[in-house]
Amino acid sequence: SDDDGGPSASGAAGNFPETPKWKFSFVNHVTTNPFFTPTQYGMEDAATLLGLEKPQWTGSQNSIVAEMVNATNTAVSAKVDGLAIAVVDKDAFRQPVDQALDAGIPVVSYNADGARGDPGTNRLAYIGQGLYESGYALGQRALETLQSGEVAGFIATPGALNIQPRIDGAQQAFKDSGKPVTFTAVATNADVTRGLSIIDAYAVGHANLSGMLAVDAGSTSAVGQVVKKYTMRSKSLKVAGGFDLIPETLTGIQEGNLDYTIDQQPYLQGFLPVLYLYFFKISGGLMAPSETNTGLLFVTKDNVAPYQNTKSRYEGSTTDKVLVPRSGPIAHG
Amino acid sequence: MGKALRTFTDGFLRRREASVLLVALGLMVYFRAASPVFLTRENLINIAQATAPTAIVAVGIVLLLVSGEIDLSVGIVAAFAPFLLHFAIDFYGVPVLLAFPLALLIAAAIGLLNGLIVTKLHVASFVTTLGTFFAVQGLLLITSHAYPVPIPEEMRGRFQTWIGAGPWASITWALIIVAIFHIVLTRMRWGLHTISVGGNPVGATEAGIRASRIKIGNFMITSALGGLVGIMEAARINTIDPNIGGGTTLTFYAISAAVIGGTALAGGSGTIVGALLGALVLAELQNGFNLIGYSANTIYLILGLAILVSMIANQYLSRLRRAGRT
Amino acid sequence: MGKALRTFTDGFLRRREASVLLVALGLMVYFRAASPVFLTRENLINIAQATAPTAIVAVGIVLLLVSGEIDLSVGIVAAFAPFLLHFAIDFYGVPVLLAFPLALLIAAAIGLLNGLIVTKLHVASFVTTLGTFFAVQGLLLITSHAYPVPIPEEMRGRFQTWIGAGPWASITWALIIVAIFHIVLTRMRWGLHTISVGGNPVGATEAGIRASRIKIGNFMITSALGGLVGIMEAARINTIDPNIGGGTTLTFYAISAAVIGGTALAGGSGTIVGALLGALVLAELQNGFNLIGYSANTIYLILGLAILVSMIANQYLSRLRRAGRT
Amino acid sequence: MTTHPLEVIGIAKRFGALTALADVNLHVGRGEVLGLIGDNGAGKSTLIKILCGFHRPDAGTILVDGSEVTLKSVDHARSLGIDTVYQDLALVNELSVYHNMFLNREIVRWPLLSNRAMRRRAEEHLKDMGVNLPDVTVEVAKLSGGQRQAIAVARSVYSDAKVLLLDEPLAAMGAKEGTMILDLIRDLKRRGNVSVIIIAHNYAQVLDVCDRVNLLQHGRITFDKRATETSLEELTDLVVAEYRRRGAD
Amino acid sequence: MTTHPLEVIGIAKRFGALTALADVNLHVGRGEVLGLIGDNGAGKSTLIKILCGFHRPDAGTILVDGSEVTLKSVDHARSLGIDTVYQDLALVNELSVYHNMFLNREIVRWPLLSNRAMRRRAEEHLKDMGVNLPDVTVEVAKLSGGQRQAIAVARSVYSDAKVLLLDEPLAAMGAKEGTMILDLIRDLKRRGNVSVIIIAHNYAQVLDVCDRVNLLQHGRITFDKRATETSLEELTDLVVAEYRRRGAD
Ligand SMILES: Nc1ncnc2c1ncn2[C@@H]1O[C@H](COP(=O)(O)OP(=O)(O)OP(=O)(O)O)[C@@H](O)[C@H]1O
Ligand SMILES: Nc1ncnc2c1ncn2[C@@H]1O[C@H](COP(=O)(O)OP(=O)(O)OP(=O)(O)O)[C@@H](O)[C@H]1O
Ligand SMILES: [Mg+2]
Ligand SMILES: [Mg+2]
Repeated sequence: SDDDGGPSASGAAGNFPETPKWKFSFVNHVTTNPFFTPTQYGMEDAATLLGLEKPQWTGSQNSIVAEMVNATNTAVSAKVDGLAIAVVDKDAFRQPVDQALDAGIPVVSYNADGARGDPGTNRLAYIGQGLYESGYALGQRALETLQSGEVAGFIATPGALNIQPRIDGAQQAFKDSGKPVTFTAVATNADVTRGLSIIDAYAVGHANLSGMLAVDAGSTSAVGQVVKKYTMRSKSLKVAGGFDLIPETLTGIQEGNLDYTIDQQPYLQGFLPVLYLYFFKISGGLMAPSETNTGLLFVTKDNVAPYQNTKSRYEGSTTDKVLVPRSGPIAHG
Repeated sequence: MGKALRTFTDGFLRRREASVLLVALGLMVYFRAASPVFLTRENLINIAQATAPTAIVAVGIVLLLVSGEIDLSVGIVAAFAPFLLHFAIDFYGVPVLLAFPLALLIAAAIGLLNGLIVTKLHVASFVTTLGTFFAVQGLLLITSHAYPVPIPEEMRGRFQTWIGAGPWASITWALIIVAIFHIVLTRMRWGLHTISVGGNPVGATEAGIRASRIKIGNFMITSALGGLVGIMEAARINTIDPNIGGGTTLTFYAISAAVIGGTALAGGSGTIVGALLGALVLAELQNGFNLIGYSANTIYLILGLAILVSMIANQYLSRLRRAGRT
Repeated sequence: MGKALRTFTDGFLRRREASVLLVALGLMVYFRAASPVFLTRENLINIAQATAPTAIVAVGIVLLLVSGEIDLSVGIVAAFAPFLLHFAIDFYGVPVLLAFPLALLIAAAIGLLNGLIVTKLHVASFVTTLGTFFAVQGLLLITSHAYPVPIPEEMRGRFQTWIGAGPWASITWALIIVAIFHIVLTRMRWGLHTISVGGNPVGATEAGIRASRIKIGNFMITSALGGLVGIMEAARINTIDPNIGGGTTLTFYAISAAVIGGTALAGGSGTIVGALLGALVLAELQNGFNLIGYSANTIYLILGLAILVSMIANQYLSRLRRAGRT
Repeated sequence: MTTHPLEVIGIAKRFGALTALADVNLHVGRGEVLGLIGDNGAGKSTLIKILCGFHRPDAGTILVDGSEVTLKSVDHARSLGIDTVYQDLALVNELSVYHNMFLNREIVRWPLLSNRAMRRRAEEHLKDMGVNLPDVTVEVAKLSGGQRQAIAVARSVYSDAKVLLLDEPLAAMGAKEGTMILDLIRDLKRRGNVSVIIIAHNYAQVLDVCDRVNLLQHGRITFDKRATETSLEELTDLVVAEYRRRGAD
Repeated sequence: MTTHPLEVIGIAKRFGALTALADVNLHVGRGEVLGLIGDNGAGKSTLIKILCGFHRPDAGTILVDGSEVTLKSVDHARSLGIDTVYQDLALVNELSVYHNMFLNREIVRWPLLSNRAMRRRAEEHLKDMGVNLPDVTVEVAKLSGGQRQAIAVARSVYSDAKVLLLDEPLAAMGAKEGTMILDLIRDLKRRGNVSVIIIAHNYAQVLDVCDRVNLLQHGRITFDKRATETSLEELTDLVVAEYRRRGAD
């Protein structure tokens, strides 16, 4: 059902031929998580650029795999033109992906791609940065300033597939380093306000923490606030860091309460899959999607300013279309 | 002929479940009009698979609600049961056909614990099962290391298909279970006593009904059904995930299905067929709007409004029904 | 002297809230023994801040439960209210001292809607508020783009401190609200009629009590309190996050606090001071075990067992209390 | 023609297919006690619930002091001076004796309830009715059947109603307490302007206190005589006749 | 010394500070109908609830057919042949008339309930009691007060109990229905080996059906006479005396 059917054809984009108004579907594990707000802008922008319909954003709100499988199957039933799936479980999506491929629907994975070393599915390509790897990076970065002591890793919902691999990765990084670091995973809460209280309590009970890491947006900003509240930088705390770029986290970085936060460039995780699926469709499958590491970016006190001063679609902080100016040399290694 | 039809219509309208059924059918018509693929075989399978787990858990929830209790832990028992299966098979080499009833038995034992605390120590079931919810979640996360595992090799093939992976497997189970417990609730002593215990706790005891036994039994049934759903879903999605059931999500949906179907939170009255239809309504709503292509944020607004409209229609229909009753 | 003490003790033990209070105190003793920092000023602030939001929402929930209804949407109203404040201030330039009551008013309007659907259209409150839960969540996510914003500049400073950011601000609010509604429930007509409507719906109507008015009022109170909590928490965490309240988490905790405090899910009986103590017990448990430093997975097991043990002790104490009553 | 405090004409009420009341015409005069008797399920309570605004009649007219009214709610009927003791008592188990006794006509010193005043008055009332009760602060759930009924009766009898509707107010009362309540009713009557409709199955009591007796049968009033013109035997015959006749076969 | 179907010695029961029963000694003979009278709140219902296994006594002995038993539950008492009509009727509003009538002694054709059989028997029973009821399949919530009581009475009277405890079984019954139930009780007595303890406030009815009358006062049985040896006046005097005396002051 490639070139027949589909809604009315759109005007050609750029040098590309006229195409039907293809509709792609993104299946996500935490549909309402702010992390993926830029992803949704990314997929929307790519679709607009290419004259496609705005892709559907669906899946599960609480990383329930069965709901994601249902959403995937429904999308296949609805005969969408392409699928991007966050493959948070290597086994669950094998069959749905095969079914989609059998039905002629191209499938890529984004943000998560099965387990480490085992994608599990037969998706055409993966666009993103592994959750586990990003967690590993979180730990490695901490190890640059930390040789020993107690480290707490905060996780809002243990067992939830969007963040559990990150904390596993971080733990592994400490283990691999062989340094005398004790790493403790600490559960916070789906409710950010409750999470803050829990991190606060943990800090009160563990005055000699040398590291505080977090693997979700809420916990990360809360770590910053707790560090500030107890002026922990002036005590034994060597390192504090986490994920995502929500405003309070950026404030924490800027004020020096947090050392770094990891930006997984979620915008690209939405933009590129649309692009790849479009290329696949437009070329009759000749242009196969390619594996793409969307990378990860450490935001530190040095480079936090532009994130704070500009609100952009690329970080999710606004819906406005903005041209973010920059000047001067680009930092490099 | 006309009379036979009339008798049939009357008989149908006299049933309590009639109004929810009409709502479910109305939604079907609406979504078929909105999307031609709604009634294709594939999509009906989707709807069936989304209906089944909620409906099965709702069966237990109806029994509990009718007897005046509630169980928040059933969703986490659903997540725990397939891990029990996995431990038994992969670590202890128990054959799958033994491991399966064993897992259900352990699930039922959690229900027994709930029931004993509620009836013997008189702790409210809401807090009791909140406690077991957390405790079992802890056990689950500790033993599973909060990470999914593939389903055991031994489970694959016939057992997997038959228990949940077959396209119509889970809904078949659901229909069988609904049929059995519909009879239990409406045509057997157990059901009569369940209604009595919830409807008039003092009166039931005065009549010599042993309320504890009934309640404990219903807790065990609910937990066992939760366990079954967990294993069924693991088989269907081909993985054993600590987040099957999404913590309280499954429980929540099951309670919603029960209430939509006409079960009162206050106890003493409920219908199991209604709960099945309630689960169907929820599944249709979720599937239909997804099929139409609404995205996450919008879908909640639509879903919320659709629930309100459907339930207002439901009430209106059932008032019509009661008014027209002879 | 001894006699005065005895009278006091008797008077204390006669109160329904006595057993939960003993549990709360028992936990305090236990945690103080386990960790010397438990009773430091900082940690007490922390406990206070964790207690307050649950307690305030629980006040509304108690009123609703006592009158025989429930509200699942209050947690999402809590998330919505600070965004309303943000929209009013940052987009429409409304001064904060006007925007604040405005946000509470809109929150109360959601309660009004719930109440009208429940009492006039006779839809069960569980499904009604499930519907508004989803609908408001949709609205929230659409308008907020599912992304947190910093609190408005105008809010910072005095208002922020006073409404929630000050160390003792939220608990002070909580205590004031608990005190007011404790009096409303136990010493005013509204409370008497709330109990009547939940305890004997037919009887209350026979006595000429207008059940609808009472229920609608309680829905509005609950929603408004939810809105207040949302704004309070936004001020405290210094950011307006669509995830404040965690969907149903806040509601869930509030219901738990109410039930732990001694409110019956079945209606007709409840205590607001008890709910405050229930919230305190929950906050102590969460705080204490985190202070001790249990790791992620273990803490759920411990928490679950602790809830069970505390509640069994609670029941035991209140049976002692009743037996010893003169 | 004199107007009556309460009069109904052609009242009908159906529950689904069941016709509880077909065509009821009835009145009670000022300061009069009207006894309403009839078989179980005859529709007596249904009639009372229509008169007090709880049920809406399917047909018929209600006249209060001669003017037609549509009773919108129990509250509305109350505001017209009509107060009721229901057969099911309408007590809230969770509330104390004195709160039940003043339910929806609480004594208030705004904004608070005057619990002390209500407590004192409740104690007085119960004493006047000869009911011993350990303590008016206990929840009514714990009371005996007769104690419960006494509270429901006190609630209405001590209201300032002009028309009292009493649905089997003595059913659970002991011999002593029953006697005392009848004395109270006589007292109200003596003081003049309170009208009472009382339902009872104990015809001796009915004749003892009532001025007039009506029999409700087949949805209609089929018998209306002054108490002095009838007798225990006539009433019993009227009602039990059918059974005795059958028994004699 | 002959053994009685049911005898109690020294029964005491306290609720908190309130002593409901201080020291009750009572028995009922085979085929005997014992009337139990007393003021409201005297403890009659409490005594009945002890005899049927619902309450546990604080002190005292219960003898069934001469041998001491500890009644563990209502079910246990039932298995010993003791069946009860409670003052609160113990009906489940949500269930139909016939399900209520056979509650916990359902007719079962395993595994299913024999609804048809129960329906038929329920209709028969109600007819025998002179109660008209439109339909035995309606929920009892919708019934009139007397109809409800009839169901509760039928539940016990038609059980195969050896000892029947009837707590004000006629309170809400109409004159006709009351008469018929009394006839039924006489019938049971005539057939021989059913013993009955009946609580009632209508002494005419008590004297009509009972062989012996006991008065419960201040937690004790203070009066025990054969019905033929006492009279309506004596009983009334006994109970109402105090009030009349006070009234005479
Ligand atoms: N809400 C209701 N729904 C359906 N039927 C009802 C309802 N209320 C009463 N009925 C029926 O209406 C008839 C009259 O009932 P009602 O309570 O008025 O009788 P009653 O004369 O008061 O009898 P009793 O002396 O037993 O109290 C009965 O057959 C009863 O079953
Ligand atoms: N569960 C209970 N808790 C506390 N007090 C109770 C309880 N049950 C009964 N009582 C008290 O015990 C006393 C005796 O009550 P009981 O019901 O036995 O009286 P009774 O003789 O049956 O009166 P009536 O003729 O009014 O039915 C009453 O004062 C009552 O308030
Ligand atoms: Mg009646
Ligand atoms: Mg009694």
